[in-house]
Amino acid sequence: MAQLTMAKALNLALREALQEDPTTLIMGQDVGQDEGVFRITENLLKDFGADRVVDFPVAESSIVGLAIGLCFTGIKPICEMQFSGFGYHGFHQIENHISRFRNRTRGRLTCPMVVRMPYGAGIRAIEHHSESREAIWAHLPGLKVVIPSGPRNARALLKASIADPDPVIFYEPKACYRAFKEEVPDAPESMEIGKAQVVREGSDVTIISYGASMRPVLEAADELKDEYQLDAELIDLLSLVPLDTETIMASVRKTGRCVVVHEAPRNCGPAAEIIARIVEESLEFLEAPIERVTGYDLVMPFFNLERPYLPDATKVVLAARKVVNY
Amino acid sequence: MAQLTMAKALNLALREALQEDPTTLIMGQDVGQDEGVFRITENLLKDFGADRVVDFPVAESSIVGLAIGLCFTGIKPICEMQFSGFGYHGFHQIENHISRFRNRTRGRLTCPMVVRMPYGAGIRAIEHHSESREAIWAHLPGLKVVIPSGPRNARALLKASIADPDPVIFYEPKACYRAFKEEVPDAPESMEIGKAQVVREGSDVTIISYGASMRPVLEAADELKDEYQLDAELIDLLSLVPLDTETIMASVRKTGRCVVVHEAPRNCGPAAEIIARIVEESLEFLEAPIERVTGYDLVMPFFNLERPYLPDATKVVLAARKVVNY
Amino acid sequence: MPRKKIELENIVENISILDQDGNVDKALEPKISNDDLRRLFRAMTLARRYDERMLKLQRQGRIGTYGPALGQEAASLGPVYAINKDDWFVPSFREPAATLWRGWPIDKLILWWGGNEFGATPPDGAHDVPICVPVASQVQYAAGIAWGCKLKKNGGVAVAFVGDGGTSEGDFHEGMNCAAIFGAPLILIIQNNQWAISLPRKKQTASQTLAQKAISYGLNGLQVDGNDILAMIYATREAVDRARKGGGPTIIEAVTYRMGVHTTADDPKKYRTEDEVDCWKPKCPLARFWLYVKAKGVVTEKDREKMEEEIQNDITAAIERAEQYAPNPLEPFEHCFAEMPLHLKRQLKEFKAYLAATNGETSSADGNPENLAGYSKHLH
Amino acid sequence: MPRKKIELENIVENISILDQDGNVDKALEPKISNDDLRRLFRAMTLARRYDERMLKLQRQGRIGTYGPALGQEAASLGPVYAINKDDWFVPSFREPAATLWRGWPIDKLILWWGGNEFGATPPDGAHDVPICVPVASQVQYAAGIAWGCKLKKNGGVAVAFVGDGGTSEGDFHEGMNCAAIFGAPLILIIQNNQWAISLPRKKQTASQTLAQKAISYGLNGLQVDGNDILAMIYATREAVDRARKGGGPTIIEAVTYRMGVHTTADDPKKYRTEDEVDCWKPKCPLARFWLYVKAKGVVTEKDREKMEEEIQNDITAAIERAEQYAPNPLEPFEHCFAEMPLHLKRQLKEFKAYLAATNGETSSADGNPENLAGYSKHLH
Ligand SMILES: Cc1ncc(C[n+]2csc(CCOP(=O)(O)OP(=O)(O)O)c2C)c(N)n1
Ligand SMILES: Cc1ncc(C[n+]2csc(CCOP(=O)(O)OP(=O)(O)O)c2C)c(N)n1
Ligand SMILES: [Mg+2]
Ligand SMILES: [Mg+2]
Repeated sequence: MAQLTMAKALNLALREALQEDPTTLIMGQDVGQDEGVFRITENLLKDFGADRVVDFPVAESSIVGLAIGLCFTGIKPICEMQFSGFGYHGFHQIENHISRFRNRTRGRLTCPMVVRMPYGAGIRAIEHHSESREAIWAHLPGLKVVIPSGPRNARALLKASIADPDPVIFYEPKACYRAFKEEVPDAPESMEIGKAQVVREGSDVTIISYGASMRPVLEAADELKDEYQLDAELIDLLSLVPLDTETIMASVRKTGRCVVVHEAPRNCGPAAEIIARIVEESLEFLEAPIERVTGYDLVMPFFNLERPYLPDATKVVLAARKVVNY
Repeated sequence: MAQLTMAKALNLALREALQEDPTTLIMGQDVGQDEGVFRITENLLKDFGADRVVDFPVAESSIVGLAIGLCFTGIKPICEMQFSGFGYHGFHQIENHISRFRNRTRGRLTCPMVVRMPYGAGIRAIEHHSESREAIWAHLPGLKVVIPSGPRNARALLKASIADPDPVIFYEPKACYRAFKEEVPDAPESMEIGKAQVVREGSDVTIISYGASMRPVLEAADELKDEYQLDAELIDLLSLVPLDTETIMASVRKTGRCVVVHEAPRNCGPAAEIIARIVEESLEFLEAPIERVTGYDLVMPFFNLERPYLPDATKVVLAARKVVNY
Repeated sequence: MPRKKIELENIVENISILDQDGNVDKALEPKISNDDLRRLFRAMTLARRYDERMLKLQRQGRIGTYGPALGQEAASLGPVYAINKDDWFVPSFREPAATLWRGWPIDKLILWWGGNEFGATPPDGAHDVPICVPVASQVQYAAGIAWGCKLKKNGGVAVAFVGDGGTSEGDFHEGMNCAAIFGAPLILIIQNNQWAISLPRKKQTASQTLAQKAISYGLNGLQVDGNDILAMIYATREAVDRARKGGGPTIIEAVTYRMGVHTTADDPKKYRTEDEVDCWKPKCPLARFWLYVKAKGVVTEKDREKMEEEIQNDITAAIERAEQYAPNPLEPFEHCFAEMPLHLKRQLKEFKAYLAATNGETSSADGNPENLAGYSKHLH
Repeated sequence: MPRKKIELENIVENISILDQDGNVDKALEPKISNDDLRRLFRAMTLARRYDERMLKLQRQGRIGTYGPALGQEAASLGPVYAINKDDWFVPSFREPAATLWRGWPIDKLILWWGGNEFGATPPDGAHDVPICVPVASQVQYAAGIAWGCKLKKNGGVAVAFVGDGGTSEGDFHEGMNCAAIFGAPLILIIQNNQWAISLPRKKQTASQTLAQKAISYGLNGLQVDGNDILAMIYATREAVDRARKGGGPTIIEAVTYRMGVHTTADDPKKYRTEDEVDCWKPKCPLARFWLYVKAKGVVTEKDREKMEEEIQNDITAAIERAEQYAPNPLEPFEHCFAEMPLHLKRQLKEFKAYLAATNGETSSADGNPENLAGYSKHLH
């Protein structure tokens, strides 16, 4: 057991993968000599060599595009996009090929790769370094979309994603990389992709979120409890595809009230999907409209203004109280 | 008044735009000499010359990327992506720049361009020529997303999109290009972007759709009426951003029951957003869960199998009856 | 410090061996066994006849839109002849000659154009990728495959194809730049058939040749007569040799011509002259190769007649098999992920209920009933 | 038909005029008025001092991450000196020298790095685009701007910048290929500062020079000593001349060096040696230009001292103005579209309610309270 940041926990998962599976390979900009701009690949070039940890030129379409070919030769690429904001350069390779090869060839040629992308705001970074676009990946059939929220699940989910036979978009909340530490077991640990976690039980309102937004959600739950005697049940989705609707329904059927929280813009975002599923499966249990605490449908402001544009505890508390007092 | 196909109606709108506004320019693959692979740009090169109707190399990122620069010099580009399936090559230019320049420069540099993209299935075309991904564009703040359903509104909406001061993704249901004709007035006609149309009034159930799916919806409405004595109210959205929630709410509050139909995959798709908005604004009026008749969350099958994978009248009727009989 | 010209390490060369009158440059003539010459000639003939038959099937409405490769048989066949079964073949969409050579049954090709994923499914153990629709995107995975061979140290190389139009795409540039950096054993054949649908070669790029784009990646460029199978084999062999020895990628521009339509949805009369097409007719790769094998005595007139007949029969039999193929309508659900997740299981249930409700028939928006009887047998 | 070398129409040349010891190639020396030499020297000095002060501000936490351009002043300043105000300037992100020359107030630059769109807002009437973050994506709109100038027949040209690393991107390739096809009056300066964060030039591409990539687009390539402002001006003038006459685009590789960190978030010791950096120190563009203007008698030691003082004062004043700037928190709503659509009006209402509820204070996930008092004044 060690107290690790998410950055260290991800590094641990990568190290384990390189150790356990000789077919794995890490590729991305500055992942080798520089050990990643967020130091997620610390010591890996040194310990595994330049054939396993590859410094890539500034060509995102190629990072994922070449990874497809590596897969066909039996290599398991773990790609890093330096920031999710540059992952769009490879959007066509992901949509046109990575998400489709299994279906196209009826399982003969597949793309069991992981594409790690740091996403989200909160680190006072320049433009294009702060948005959240997980919904666009979740909308593309054939991709899994996994989003950890803390050191321990980050490590376990990254291991599971690397082991997965299908392409996984692994969205890392960069604001959490070094924000806090958690006990992470020494022994390798994995988690099933597609299972949400009830991180706090409660009966008054269900609050559903994932990734970086889990922190304000936890803060809000404390405030709801302390100031308003409200018991919120908190669900950490951990993956958007597959989405664990069973856990969602069980909770919403219990509380009858729900708030969904994410940084991504609202329109056609993950919260919309969650609400649609709740309507389909549990409408009769709903005692109030479901509130969305999300990014606005705006271009993310430059960092000097970003704070009030993000979900925070205050917004979650306002929404939860509105739902409860409906 | 002339009876025109959507292909001809779009051609008319383009011709009018080139005539009325000397700053307009059409650019895309094979739009000149070949007059477009769907013949939407028929006779335009001939009548307006190679400086106004530009044959572009096979470089989609450049079609939209260069268009940005043209905008800055006071030109109004009307871009054609040969198929929406190749628009993803320009995804990064659209996300990183086109949707953002106005905000970035506080209105000093803007991208008042139109990007036309034929989308959807139903013409027995090869892979990548049949999917619907309007939701990914709708999710990006700063873009408008307009989708006509018939010749007359196609012409009027394209005119409005060209006149719009903001970038518009103009998604054309290619299955409708030549499927039917409609009266289109001789005099120039425009339409406000962001207004839905109630194309048929009814009181039993609201069916919301847009684009190519309007045709099976109309068919279904007839069947619901003829076979089941059900009066469906049909809403043609015509634009996803802005979304006309006022028209939606008025109808759903009246009928209490709703089905949303589109070809795009379900997860995080437009229907999810519509349902979320209904829950937010009109939950108490809902008498049944809202049904989604959409593409499945699958890679679109090659064309020999595509038919049963598309929304059709049967699916809409099944869903509407389920909602009504709830 | 006078202004000075930089001497480039890279050069661009032109290669042609067998001319349209059957003359051969003996110094460059590649060694090919008589048996192989016969097989190659048969393969080229098969590709030509297959194309012709597909155009007919398309006119009869028995397949969808078809994109023929008439006139490009040598450019596509030569390169794959120069590699081994275990090497990789990465096509664009105009390489039926190469695909058939690699052992794909004719029915698979027909079924691809008939709208079936079965036609995109490589045969068992094949190191082949199916047709790629998004122009030039295959260059990226081709580079990845070649790089993978190098990392795996399995001695393999990859031969990949792209069109002249495809060189305008960013994927071409990035893929080749990366292949060169990583020393990937990749041989990229640019099938310069002079047109990208209606866009002539001159309007695709302002560069004098396509081969010279190699210089951008620190590579030598080769411009080869693409209608000359001997030159294509010679050039590819040289590149394969170098690649296997760790010499990295090569770009070969095969100068050829798209004799037919872009696809059957296209009318080339709108954008090119009959004269231009006529100019290329005497350069036919099949006619030229015939002169060669005939002169060598490797294939006689009689052999050829027999060959032609066999080929037509093979194609006929393949069409029959293809037309008996009934897709399993549930397969898209089964192959989206390795294991079907819950949401797809639910959507599958919905889909089955729909199929059941239609009793095997579904109506389309344009009113054409489509028989689903073939599907319903898969429901149980 | 022997194998033959193709003679290429394009060549790659090297240009350098003013060496590090102050020697000048008189044959190539560009004509520049004394007044302009003084202005240029002041501008280069300003850029250097601005960079130094920004690094300090960053260390003091008064701006965000900062990406300095130390050592690249000549490569960035020379090209914009060679164009007119009405021509277009399209930067990457390492061109403060050029941006300041174009007339952007220093405070705007500071505010950009402080996280304010105000810093990305071009001054009135400027034909300038703000900093571009996604590497090489600006090549595309630069090509579009230049093409637009041609279509509008307004005689304008565009000077754009990209890094060495940026040449690996598809956007570089597509943009330059299109610019060449359309004969766009674009001058693309590749600031080859030898590094793309931690990736050395050699690992970015296997080509001998970056200038030779021009050959891929049918252009001549120029490799210029990027630390020599005279050579940069000479080369750009030639390219601008040609472009204005309809001769199309030019690629200029400016060979320079990133003397500092990639950004303040980066530690170059991890990937490059002090020796390498030391090698470049004597090549400093500012020191070199100083030798030149001093020898010409255009700037005296005394002038220089005064200049330095003025510059420091200007920067100090700009920092003060920048630190008084309070962003209007509602602006993101106002500038997403020309007219605010209904859904944003509703979200704005929600946002205002939130701001009101926080009484001008909001707490962050990491517990740091952040004062929003500055914001609330905009609420009424
Ligand atoms: C990315 C992409 N853009 C556009 C298309 C539509 N399209 C199909 S073939 C083609 C022309 C390709 O020309 P070329 O590369 O020369 O190949 P050829 O058809 O001549 O074999 C185009 C534009 C496509 N398939 N993919
Ligand atoms: C498309 C994209 N990918 C990645 C990044 C992250 N990034 C910022 S600068 C940089 C290196 C750029 O190198 P170069 O083009 O040589 O410019 P320099 O920083 O040396 O000025 C990278 C990879 C980015 N900004 N944009
Ligand atoms: Mg071609
Ligand atoms: Mg650099």
